[in-house]
Amino acid sequence: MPAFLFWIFALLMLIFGAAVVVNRNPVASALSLVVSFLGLAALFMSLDAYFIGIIQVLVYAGAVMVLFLFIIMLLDLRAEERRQISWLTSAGAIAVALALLLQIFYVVGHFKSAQQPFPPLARSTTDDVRNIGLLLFGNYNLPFQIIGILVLVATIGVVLLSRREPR
Amino acid sequence: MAITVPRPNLNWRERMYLPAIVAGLAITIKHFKNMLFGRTRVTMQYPEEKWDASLPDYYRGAPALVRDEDGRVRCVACQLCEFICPPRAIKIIPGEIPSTNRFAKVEKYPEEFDIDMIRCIFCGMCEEVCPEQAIYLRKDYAITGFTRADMVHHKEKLLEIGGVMHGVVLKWNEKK
Amino acid sequence: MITLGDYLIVSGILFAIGFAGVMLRRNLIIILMSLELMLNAANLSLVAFSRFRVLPTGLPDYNMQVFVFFIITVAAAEVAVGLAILVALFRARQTTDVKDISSLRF
Amino acid sequence: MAYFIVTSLLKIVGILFLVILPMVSYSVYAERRVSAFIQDRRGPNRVGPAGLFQPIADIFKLLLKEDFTPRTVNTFYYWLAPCLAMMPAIITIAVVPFGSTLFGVPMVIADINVGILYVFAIASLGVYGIVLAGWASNSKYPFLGGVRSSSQMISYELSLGLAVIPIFLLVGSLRLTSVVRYQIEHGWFIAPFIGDWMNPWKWLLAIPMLISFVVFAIAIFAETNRLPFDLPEAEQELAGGYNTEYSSMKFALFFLGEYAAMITGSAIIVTLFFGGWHLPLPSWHGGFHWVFVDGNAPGWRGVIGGLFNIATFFTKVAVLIFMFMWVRWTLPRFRYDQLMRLGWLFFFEIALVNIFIAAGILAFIRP
Amino acid sequence: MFNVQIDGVWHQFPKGTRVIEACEQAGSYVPRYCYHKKLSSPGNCRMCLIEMGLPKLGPDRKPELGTDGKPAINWMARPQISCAQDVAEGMGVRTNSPLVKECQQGVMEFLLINHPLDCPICDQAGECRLQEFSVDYGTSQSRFLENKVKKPKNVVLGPRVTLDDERCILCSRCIRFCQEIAKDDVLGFVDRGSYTVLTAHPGKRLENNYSLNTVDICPVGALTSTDFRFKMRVWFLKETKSICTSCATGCNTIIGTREDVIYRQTPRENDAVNSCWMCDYGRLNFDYLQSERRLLEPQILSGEKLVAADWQTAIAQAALELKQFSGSEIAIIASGRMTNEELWLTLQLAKTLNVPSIEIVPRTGPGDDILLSEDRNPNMNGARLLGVTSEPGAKLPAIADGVKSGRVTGLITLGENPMRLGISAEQLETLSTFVVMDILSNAATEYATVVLPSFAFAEKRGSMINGEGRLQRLNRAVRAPGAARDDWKILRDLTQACSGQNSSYSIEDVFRQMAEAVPRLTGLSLSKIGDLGVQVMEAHESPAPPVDLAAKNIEEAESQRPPGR
Repeated sequence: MPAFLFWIFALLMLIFGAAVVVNRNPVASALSLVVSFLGLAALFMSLDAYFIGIIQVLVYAGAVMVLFLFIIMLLDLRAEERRQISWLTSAGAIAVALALLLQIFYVVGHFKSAQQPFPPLARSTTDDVRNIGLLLFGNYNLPFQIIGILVLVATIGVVLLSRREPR
Repeated sequence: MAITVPRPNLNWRERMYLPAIVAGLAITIKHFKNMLFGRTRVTMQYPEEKWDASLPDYYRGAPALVRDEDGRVRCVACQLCEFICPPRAIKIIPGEIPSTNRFAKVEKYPEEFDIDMIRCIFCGMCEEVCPEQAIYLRKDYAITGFTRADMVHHKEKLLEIGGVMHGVVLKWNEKK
Repeated sequence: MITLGDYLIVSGILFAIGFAGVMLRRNLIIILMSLELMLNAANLSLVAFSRFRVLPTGLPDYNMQVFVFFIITVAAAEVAVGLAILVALFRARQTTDVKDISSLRF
Repeated sequence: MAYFIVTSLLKIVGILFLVILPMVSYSVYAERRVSAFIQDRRGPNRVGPAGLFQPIADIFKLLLKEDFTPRTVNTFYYWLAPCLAMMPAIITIAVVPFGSTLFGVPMVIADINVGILYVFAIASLGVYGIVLAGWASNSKYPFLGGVRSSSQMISYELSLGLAVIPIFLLVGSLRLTSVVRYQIEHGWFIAPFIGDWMNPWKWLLAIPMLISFVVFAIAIFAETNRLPFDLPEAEQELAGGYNTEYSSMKFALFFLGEYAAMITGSAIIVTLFFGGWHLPLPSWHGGFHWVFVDGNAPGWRGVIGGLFNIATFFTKVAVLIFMFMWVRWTLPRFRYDQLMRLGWLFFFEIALVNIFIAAGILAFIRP
Repeated sequence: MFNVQIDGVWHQFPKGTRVIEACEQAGSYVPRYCYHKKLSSPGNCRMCLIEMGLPKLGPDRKPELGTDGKPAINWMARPQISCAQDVAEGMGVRTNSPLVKECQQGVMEFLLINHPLDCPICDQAGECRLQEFSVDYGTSQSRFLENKVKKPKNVVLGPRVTLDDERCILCSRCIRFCQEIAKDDVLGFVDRGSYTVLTAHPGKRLENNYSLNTVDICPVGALTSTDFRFKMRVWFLKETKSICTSCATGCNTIIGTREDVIYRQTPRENDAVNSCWMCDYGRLNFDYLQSERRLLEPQILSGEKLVAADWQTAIAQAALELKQFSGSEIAIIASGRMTNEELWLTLQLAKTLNVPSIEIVPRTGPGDDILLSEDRNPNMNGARLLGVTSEPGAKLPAIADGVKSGRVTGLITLGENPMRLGISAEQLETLSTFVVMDILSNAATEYATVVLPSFAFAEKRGSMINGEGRLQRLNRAVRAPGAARDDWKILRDLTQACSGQNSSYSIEDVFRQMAEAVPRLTGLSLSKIGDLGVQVMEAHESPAPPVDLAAKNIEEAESQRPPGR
């Protein structure tokens, strides 16, 4: 993938990611997050992970964020009015985030492999999906089933939570 | 009183809905087919064919002002139609008939009489309320114009549509 | 030339943004979104590593992609539960502001 | 590389401007004609012969109307929404193979290995246009339309995705061209037994495939907001729903987006169940047998074959579009709770069970 | 107190109450044409017939008691008119017995015999007693087959009143009004029987200043106002309670408007001010609201010419110009036609600018003993009470001299024409700042540096104190044309622009501030004034109106037109 495409999608993702945090209006935040996820999906594709990229769009942009939007609209959340910002908390939060960033920069800077380009891939005879699927249903069979149970439990939990209390 | 319509009890076949859906699709495709092959002929092709000849007597088209046999505008600007008009389409500016006029006895006439045909709903209230039998709903139904101003019928236009009305009560002409 | 380091740094920045969002914002729904940002930052570095570690067969290391797949699944479940809790909270309190939801029971 | 880019661009431009967009506007015309015929009317018959120039007149009318932005809307999103509504339907077309080959160029814009997932992913973005339109209009009916749309989309995407899994269990690849190839070799999925009448396995396979088709087609109806599932725009109760506050070309974009989605949906159904661009022709060349033409034949036969395949594909799409219209003018709209019940308690389960049936057939009975 | 039985229920009424009034108070309305409570009762329409009875007296001259323990009543055989009879002890009245109903139907039938059926062109239609009672008490058809009597139509009785004799039902209210209230005996009946007509005495015209009250009290459409005739049907009129601002009397009025045009003003009953009447002068004084000369948008002097500006610019310009002077260089000429709220805000403006010379222009005219006051300023007492002036007009010569000598370089006139003070156009031209707030343009407006168009009396809310010291309320009947602005808002904005401080946001706020500062107004608010007003000063507190210096040396360059057209 050409370098400029990487930077375009990376910047898209970061700028809209920041917009999620900055925007006052929940709907604008949610839409920024969608765009950010689309950028992320493009980055996944640039790493030859087509299946993950598409799943990213399908699950996040297509389902999770629609759910977010649905909830925002259902609760009719309006733009927050400007509140008094607690400077101490904000400064603390930003400081921690910056420290985290510095740490990452430092670690990546001292990580030898990080300076190397990606090795070339062999031309695959089978689909991405098939390879992942084989692993998923082979090596990771048990975790996969556990995840299935987890999703089931989550579904039941959501149904119970969102049921109105009988009066 | 609220009436609860009982829901029909459906058997399992009916509850599948599929036969009903297929039956419905069959009906519509039959209509489609008949129309396609020109076997159905229901609608009237409006600009070419018109139903002017078969308009019923009670048809309510455009409202219009009428004159009586003496050529007097029957309206005396009492403004009752302006009052009764549900969409407030009528606007009247009354005037006084000069004493030299042969109808000076009537004293009052409409100086301006506008009906906004964009607003008019052809309800016929004006005709019903008129104490002078001066306004009638005629059979004109295709009222068109290029601007909103065109769609306002002024007095002249209304009188042109209305023409002369014969055989109505002539209460201002009573003999001495 | 794009290196592994670039991806890792981008992923790190995204994580920091998400972290800042969780710390700074008080709207529960935005906090949930920021959490998603952080999870996805992790996904990005995982996929980058997966692409970097090419197996002898010439294919990327799919183990990490499977891991990402799991993360996405769990995150979706987490969002569903989180939003359900949010709706329940909103019904009780008519607010999504964490400052207003400070008591242990309703 | 340059050759690839040029042919891709040609395909994009050709398919978009020569086929899809005219098809969209003419499907609007067709809709009006079909509905008129079903209701014993004539439909548009004034502009040009049999009203064939009606779409052009419509376009001019829509372009010349006042583009009105109400005062209370959220302007940015209000303008963004129509664009978002039109876009997904069009970019989904990219992965659908609409012909075999022409001059050696495969007639698909992007033959990617996660084809059907791409379709679902992009189709699921279609809801944003509607939700945003409803929200940005700052008006109650559009808002209700938007909210309805978001939950409807989520509910029916599940059945949509689950319904096609049996097909990919069979094909073993998510690539849409592979699906078409498989059908050319093994018979169309809607009726795999055709041409192989004596094979009981094919007959058995037809059961899950038929269920797949029904569930998938119905889910596509819901995804494209067509009656009987057009809850988001329900004219009678929501006054047009999410597009109530729109006028002029912005309204037209919603309108065209809906028809583009319908075309895309038909194209995918054709690809998945009706053999794509495949149509065998009867031949008497030394006794009766089926011949199959495609773009791989040498010389002018290849060109004719390629063009014939493209024509076949779009004819099938047109027939399916007629199906869409036929259903629309026959069935009444569902109530909202009925829609949800149908999606979650009926189609979702059917699709799940269908996967088990198909998997069982494949695992235990496959010859 | 007398015990009176009305329709079977016993009530108590003070001595001297008319039976017709007693019935009304008891809730049984008796129809009437000739009877008017402010006039004498001739009893000639016969519409108010009732059945009446007196206590049945026993042999001992004591009332016999009925089975219910109340006095039994000896009903009279024939009906009586209720308007000419006072209540008496033990009296019984029946207002809806079969006999009374039959009488009412008969009287209605007689009244309608010669009455033309021209309701569609009659201006009284909609408020016509004949229409109302013929629905309530009459029969639905006419049995009259003969020809109706023809009488003169369209008779010009006077400059403002037109008579249609055919519609007259000979109730004589107008005759009695002229004799008893207007003290100008001009009307009378001539001829006999069916041919009786109302007319003016030979050689006389109905032209006194109260002639239009006859139109108000005429129960049918016989007397019509020439001004209002054929202009508008009464059922379209939106009625707003307000007061007349043409003199210090402050008659209570009802303003009839339709679509922001005033069609008529009629008196509203208020026994403390104007009884049921008002003068023609005030009644017809509303035409100037639609005048050609109406100022429609704020203007500022730009170079040599006045150019239209928006309000912000005009106010900012005025404030900028005024702030460059010290207070002693500015003079404010306020008006006695301003409401209390506006005068109060004018005082605030004067305080902000430190202006000592602020004065009201007196305005007088011939008055009469009935309603019209010599003082033609409606709110002179308000100006006195608020302390805008102690002796109206006293400072005017000083201001005029100041302008003439050049000592005053900034002049603010509020609804007044400085030329009335003898200041000439040349002198006005020398002023470096001349802010005019007015309704109509006049000769002086041309020399203004800032023109601020304001509201007329029917366009604004506010309060005024009349010559008797009664605080009354103006209400808004129409919207002002163009960009004209409410006076109090202009003054508030001007004060704000000069001082930089926010003050009030509604006229109620202004009144509240005023009520806090002025002891006489304590505890009052605009809504507490009510429709009938509140007495805040004693009548003897208002001295005779001051001499109008200006009236002699300038012709009436005024907005108000003289009575009569």
